[in-house]
Amino acid sequence: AEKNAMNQLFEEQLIQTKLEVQEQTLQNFAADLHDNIGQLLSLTNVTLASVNVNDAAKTASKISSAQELIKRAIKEIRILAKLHQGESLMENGLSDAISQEVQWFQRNAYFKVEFKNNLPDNFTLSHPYANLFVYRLLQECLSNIVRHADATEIFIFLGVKDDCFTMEISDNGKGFRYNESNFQSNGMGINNMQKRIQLLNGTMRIMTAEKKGTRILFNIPCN
Amino acid sequence: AEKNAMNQLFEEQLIQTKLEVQEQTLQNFAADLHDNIGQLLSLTNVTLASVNVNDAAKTASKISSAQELIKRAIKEIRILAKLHQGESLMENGLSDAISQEVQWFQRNAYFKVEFKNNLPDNFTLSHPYANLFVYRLLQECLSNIVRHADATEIFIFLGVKDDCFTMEISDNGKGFRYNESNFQSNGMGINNMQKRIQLLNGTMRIMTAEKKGTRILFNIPCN
Amino acid sequence: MESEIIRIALVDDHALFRSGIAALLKEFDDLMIVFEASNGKELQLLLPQHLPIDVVLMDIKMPGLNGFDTTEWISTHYPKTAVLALSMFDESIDIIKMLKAGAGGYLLKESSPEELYAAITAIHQNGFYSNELVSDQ
Ligand SMILES: Nc1ncnc2c1ncn2[C@@H]1O[C@H](COP(=O)(O)OP(=O)(O)OP(=O)(O)O)[C@@H](O)[C@H]1O
Ligand SMILES: Nc1ncnc2c1ncn2[C@@H]1O[C@H](COP(=O)(O)OP(=O)(O)OP(=O)(O)O)[C@@H](O)[C@H]1O
Ligand SMILES: [K+]
Ligand SMILES: [Mg+2]
Ligand SMILES: [Mg+2]
Ligand SMILES: [Mg+2]
Repeated sequence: AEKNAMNQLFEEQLIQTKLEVQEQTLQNFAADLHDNIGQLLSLTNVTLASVNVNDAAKTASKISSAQELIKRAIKEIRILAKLHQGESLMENGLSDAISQEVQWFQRNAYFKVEFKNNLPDNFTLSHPYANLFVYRLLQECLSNIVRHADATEIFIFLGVKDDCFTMEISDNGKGFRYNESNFQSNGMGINNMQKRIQLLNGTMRIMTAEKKGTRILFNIPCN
Repeated sequence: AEKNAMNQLFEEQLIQTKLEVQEQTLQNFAADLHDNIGQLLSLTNVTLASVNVNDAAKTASKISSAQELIKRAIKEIRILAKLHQGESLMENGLSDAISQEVQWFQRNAYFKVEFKNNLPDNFTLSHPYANLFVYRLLQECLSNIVRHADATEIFIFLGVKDDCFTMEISDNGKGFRYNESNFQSNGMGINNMQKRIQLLNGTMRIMTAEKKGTRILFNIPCN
Repeated sequence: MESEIIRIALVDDHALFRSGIAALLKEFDDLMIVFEASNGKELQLLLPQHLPIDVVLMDIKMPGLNGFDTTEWISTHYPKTAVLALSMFDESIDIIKMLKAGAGGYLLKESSPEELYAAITAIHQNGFYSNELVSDQ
């Protein structure tokens, strides 16, 4: 009976996690589209609008820069569409899924991102839900940094040590008041992270103080 | 206690519905992006590539058509980004949400779509989940038509009659074997629709036969 | 008045967009791009070193300090410097927030160089530039 209750908790969290992953994905998707591709196209338009057809030499060079911009936009659309095909997310393992997320995140160039991935290729956690949970942990941390931290630098580390999966995410932002045993928040992000980490028998440590940046350390037994 | 169980059923279905809506949305999003905006940009690129800068008159007209294409792509990106800001889906009521979905669907032009919307402006069902459920019913029906029906024409009707919300979705496709009291399917779509309709105390009638098209009628009490 | 050079700063986190616009503005003889910044914080460092700046072309969505807060900061500390918002966003709320923060005009990023030029000169001379986006608010 206890095992059953546990399973149900897992199932509930799984479907909630899936929802959150998608919500975040969709938000990122829409924002990226608007920010990146929209701006490339705007610039293309401005460039074309500036053409004076009586100046053949300049016209030629402007047209070729417009073409470069369009090619880049097409390429980004391809990447974007591929990146966000929900189901295939974990197809190539956790390490790949996270790398892709981080790579995309880096392109914004809002932040200096250092990413150190020491996971073996094709690494996956044995519990079938664990990989999605971990992916969501990362998403939540990145989203918190974007929305709350006012940071300029981010450090992400993945590795395995003593049969434990380790993930560390740090930023050099403004930090916040955090007290593990008694944390009140209007948001759900950190609460949900705690719940899922418990289900996986893992630990989450948040080290932060006002104006001192934030460092979050996850440990999850590999089996 | 019974009421509590009912509430829990609703909650479970709500979160499942949200997930499905998003999954569907994400898929449409990626496909549209690729098909629509990708094509506009390819066309722009071809147009620019064909420019001969020594022919000033033609250059001018080609540049202005390239600009038109780009402006359209930018406009679509704006719509797309706005359309998919998850939470705001139902902001302007059910009628608006469905109209947008149908409009978007129509643009693909794979089908001839007739859409008759007799709902009063700002119509919403009183049960807070009902609107999202209905939206998802529509999405599932459209997705089934796209994937299974081999249809060329679609008819969608929305209205209110005898204090009941009515939605009808028909296609002229190949139909299928359906038996309400004993329907076995590998898919979850129709099963889930049945569950949700029950929760809303509504009815769903599927009229279909092989080679005869499919017509689905929903009735949901307004309160 | 005629031959006066308008001194401009360009703030946008999208590097490619920024350099593209800078290149196009250089074609106008009476405009001078004095410096570029990739966000509001950078502008706060650079602006005092390059005074006077007549017009700042201001992006909205930027890391660190966004366009709203940066515009407010300029209005407070450098009231002689005008701000022209140059953004992807066409929503009322963004336009209103920028105008409230002290922007003298609001243009979408896909606007033509002629409109951009017209807006810059109008803002420099009159303190504001009105187009449909602004007058609809
Ligand atoms: N990296 C960070 N830097 C600074 N503050 C942070 C950081 N991460 C979290 N916080 C603070 O902790 C609060 C709680 O975070 P949490 O993720 O639980 O909620 P939220 O992000 O506000 O809302 P939600 O996650 O539900 O969208 C945040 O509102 C923010 O004040
Ligand atoms: N409009 C339609 N035209 C023809 N066949 C249909 C139509 N709608 C449903 N079907 C048939 O009924 C079956 C069951 O549909 P249902 O939506 O339950 O599952 P599915 O679409 O196959 O899978 P899922 O919805 O879980 O992705 C389909 O596989 C298809 O054979
Ligand atoms: K912007
Ligand atoms: Mg959060
Ligand atoms: Mg189906
Ligand atoms: Mg920006």
